[in-house]
Amino acid sequence: MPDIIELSIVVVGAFLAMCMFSTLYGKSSPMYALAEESYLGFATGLTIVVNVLYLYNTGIVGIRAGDWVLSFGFLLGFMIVVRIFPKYSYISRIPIAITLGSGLGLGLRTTIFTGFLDQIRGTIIQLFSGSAKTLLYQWTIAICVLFTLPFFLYTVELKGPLGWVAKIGEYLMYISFGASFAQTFMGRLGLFVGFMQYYTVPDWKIPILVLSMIIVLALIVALDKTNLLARLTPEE
Amino acid sequence: MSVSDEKEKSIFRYLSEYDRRIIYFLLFIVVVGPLISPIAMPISVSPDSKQYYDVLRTLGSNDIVLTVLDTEFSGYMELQSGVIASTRMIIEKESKMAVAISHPEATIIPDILFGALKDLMDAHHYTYGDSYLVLGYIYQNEASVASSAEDFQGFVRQDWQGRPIKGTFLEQVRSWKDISLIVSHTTGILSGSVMNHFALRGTRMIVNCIGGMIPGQKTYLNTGILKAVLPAMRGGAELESLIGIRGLGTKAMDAFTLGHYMLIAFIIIGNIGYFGYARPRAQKARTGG
Amino acid sequence: MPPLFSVPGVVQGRFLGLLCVVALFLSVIYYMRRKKSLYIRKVAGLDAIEDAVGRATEMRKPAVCSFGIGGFGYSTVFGLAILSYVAELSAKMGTRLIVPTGGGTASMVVRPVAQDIVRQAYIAAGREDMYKDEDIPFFSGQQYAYIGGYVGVLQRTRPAVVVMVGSHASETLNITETSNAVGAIVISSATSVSYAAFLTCSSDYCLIGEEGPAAGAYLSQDPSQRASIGSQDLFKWVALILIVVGLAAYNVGSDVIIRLLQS
Amino acid sequence: MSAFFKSREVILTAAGLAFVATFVPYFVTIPELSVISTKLVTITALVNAFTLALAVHSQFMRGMYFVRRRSRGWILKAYMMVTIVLMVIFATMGQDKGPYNWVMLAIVNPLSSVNYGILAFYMASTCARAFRARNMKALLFLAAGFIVLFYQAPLTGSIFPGIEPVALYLTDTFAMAITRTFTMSVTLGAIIFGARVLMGKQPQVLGLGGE
Repeated sequence: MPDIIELSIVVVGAFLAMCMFSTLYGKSSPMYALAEESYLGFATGLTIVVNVLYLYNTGIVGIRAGDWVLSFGFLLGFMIVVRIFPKYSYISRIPIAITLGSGLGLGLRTTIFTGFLDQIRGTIIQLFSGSAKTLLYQWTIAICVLFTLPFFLYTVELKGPLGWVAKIGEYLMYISFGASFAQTFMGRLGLFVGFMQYYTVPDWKIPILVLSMIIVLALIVALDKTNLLARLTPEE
Repeated sequence: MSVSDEKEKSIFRYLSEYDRRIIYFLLFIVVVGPLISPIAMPISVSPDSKQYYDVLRTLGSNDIVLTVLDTEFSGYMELQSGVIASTRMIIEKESKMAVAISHPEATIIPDILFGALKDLMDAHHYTYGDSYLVLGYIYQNEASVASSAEDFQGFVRQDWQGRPIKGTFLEQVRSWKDISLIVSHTTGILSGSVMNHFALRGTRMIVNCIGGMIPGQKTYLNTGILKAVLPAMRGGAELESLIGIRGLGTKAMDAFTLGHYMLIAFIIIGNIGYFGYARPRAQKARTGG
Repeated sequence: MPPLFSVPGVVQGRFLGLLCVVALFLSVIYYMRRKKSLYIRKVAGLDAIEDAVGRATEMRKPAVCSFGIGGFGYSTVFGLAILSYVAELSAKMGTRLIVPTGGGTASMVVRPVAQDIVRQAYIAAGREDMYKDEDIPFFSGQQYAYIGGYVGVLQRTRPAVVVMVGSHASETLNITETSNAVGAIVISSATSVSYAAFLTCSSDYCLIGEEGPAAGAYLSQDPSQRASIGSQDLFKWVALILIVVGLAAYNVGSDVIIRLLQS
Repeated sequence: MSAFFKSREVILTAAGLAFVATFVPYFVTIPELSVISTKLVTITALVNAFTLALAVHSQFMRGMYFVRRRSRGWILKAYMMVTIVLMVIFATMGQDKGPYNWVMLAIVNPLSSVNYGILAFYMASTCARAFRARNMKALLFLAAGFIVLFYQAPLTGSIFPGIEPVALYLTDTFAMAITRTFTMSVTLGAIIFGARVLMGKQPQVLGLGGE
């Protein structure tokens, strides 16, 4: 049997989880708000902890180790915090501009390879050698890429032969959307199954899960039928 | 219109416009039911999982593997069978392993993971410091990934507990070149950055990703940037089957099967309702009937 | 396969990438200087924003717009460009605009910019009194706490329109389905196929592929700005030609294009 | 001095220089430039961590707004603010065990998992609504989705092994090839957009909208 700590973790977790699931009922409820604010509060606390630790471990420890350049991070950081006083908020524009510039630089420097050149290179494939299956695969890939790229042309009117190519490209795109949707569903179902597994293994957790489900469902239905749901849901 | 027509129409209408909460309720039942009372349906192994297994099989005791837990705790729920099975293989091959984390919620995963593999680790004398290290939440952003790829020693000075990495197997890791394999268990937080800063330079990288990421990751697999992709929980179950264990992934497959079949049933029902009610009604409205 | 050539001083295998980015930048300048208005295909999702905000005004319900949960990458920044347009419309029409923020540690630095955008839009429309910091809530640096707060706001305020663009990730479906359930028009953006697959089903309008990043230029009234979209198409033609020539060459035994792309 | 910070040219120059400092070192073989780039991204990450103060300040202000007005449910907002403080206190008491660990296991992790796992429900209802053969596009969408869904049920592979090649054909060719086109489209859009921002054509995103 579990100790009291473990038991409390499962009881509180299962109950709050079911409160969160109550959003599926389609109406806002105090149970959902309880779960939402609990998560929001603790998650913000977690964000504070993570960032303060980052400032310490990367910033302070780094500066102490002689990496004085990092003190610019603190200077620019203070310039941003000045925004708390709206009158001086313009001071924060420089650190924001630097962050934005380096963010774009960091992203764009590799995306040209992974997102463009490598994708062209990957489409240049053998179309006349290999097994029947390989040929089918290679031709399909080449056709899909060549037919869907024109669909993404925005400055040319898609009519005539180009229009037909783009139309076929659009159809091919919908086939891929269907396949992709199904794959994504598998993933999401996996998340839910995995979560439920956490509350059904080992066996002693099962009654807690089932009871939490029944309590929250009964509560929300009862509140809804007695018109208390709207009156107890927080305002925004 | 006859009475039977009226009745038939109302059935189609129901099939077309039922309350979506019915789907929600039934999905709960078909998932929780088999988890409480397993059926043990058989499964097959896909080529993707086999490829992933083959990459892990090439590892040796001199290799250094960087395992990246690039997931929230919620994502771990889907990835865990693949995480445990992959780590099991790394331990069996006695390769050195460093665990890096890219989300604060994942910081408690190493405890759960190594707890689940304790017996195997004891059998292979796989000990902390000598065989593996947990670096903790070191990947907060792309900047940190870039730093570790370029100057590993400058970036990683200590482990999760604050103990210096000097004197451990990680001392020989200077940059991306010294990592034999990256195993990224990912929901997509920073796996793109890891790929850009490590795999694109030449580090071998395999990915155990959530279902929604599979098509995207396959593109990188096809261009050779990634060496293998393990497709989510089902991939985890298949990897378990390849290494001959019955783990969490295998046990979840009944719920998985029933969840999919339920959705297929609803698609069929929806289309019966559409052709029996919604479509004729729309046509009637168009023709002014 | 070895690269076709390498350039001294440039890391091997990266010259062509650098060249492409420089060429793309130059082509933007060229198209914008040409001052010639260009035919641009209609993007239904972007055209629908104005009507949707108008609907919110008529129904006296708020509009919700979010720009994502990432840091200053291009996807967040184009989300901000669309937010700016939605904020201008909301301010002009006197509609309350709610902008949920947070969801990622890296997104915190983007939040002040979003505040500036919304505040300046209301000031420019002479409705400064309508701007409230409380309408730009911060829902922590954790993705799913953010979504909990976002869904809560949607259920309690029941907006008439939800514009969810930029660097959103898997949480998109929580937003679109809840928005759908509360009767809001949903305009979303997808920069990957898997998100496009379900967003096209669950949104009223979905901006796919580059429609998001190009929104700023598309929505601009200035023809030279709109013309910058031409450089995107120019490079798509380049890609098409490279693929066709590369396929032809590769299948007659020449790997010159592949080696060129690795240069 | 304030004119300097407000100057559009200064802001654009700062963004442009930061871009060049991170972008160029990746391409050239000068190790010193790489160091500059790495330091700059670390500095910007530190700056980002500082913005936490603004975000949390704003979250407290919002909470207080509801509490002061005694809006319906204000007690939950007050509770939320208390939990923020509690979490920080708990973290200072140690992260391995104790209350911090309890909160992570009992509250943060389960609720994170719910908000992720709930997507299965949303996908199911979207699917049941959208997978209807209304026209050619919808029919293709439905057919491909149906086959892949059917294959993905682990039992199907054992009963109808013949479905595997068809499903893998769909996912490994169509889904993969379209992802490729999509990626190219987005990449080009992103680079052009980046150019426009750095040229000052999207001033709003730098906080210069009202200038």
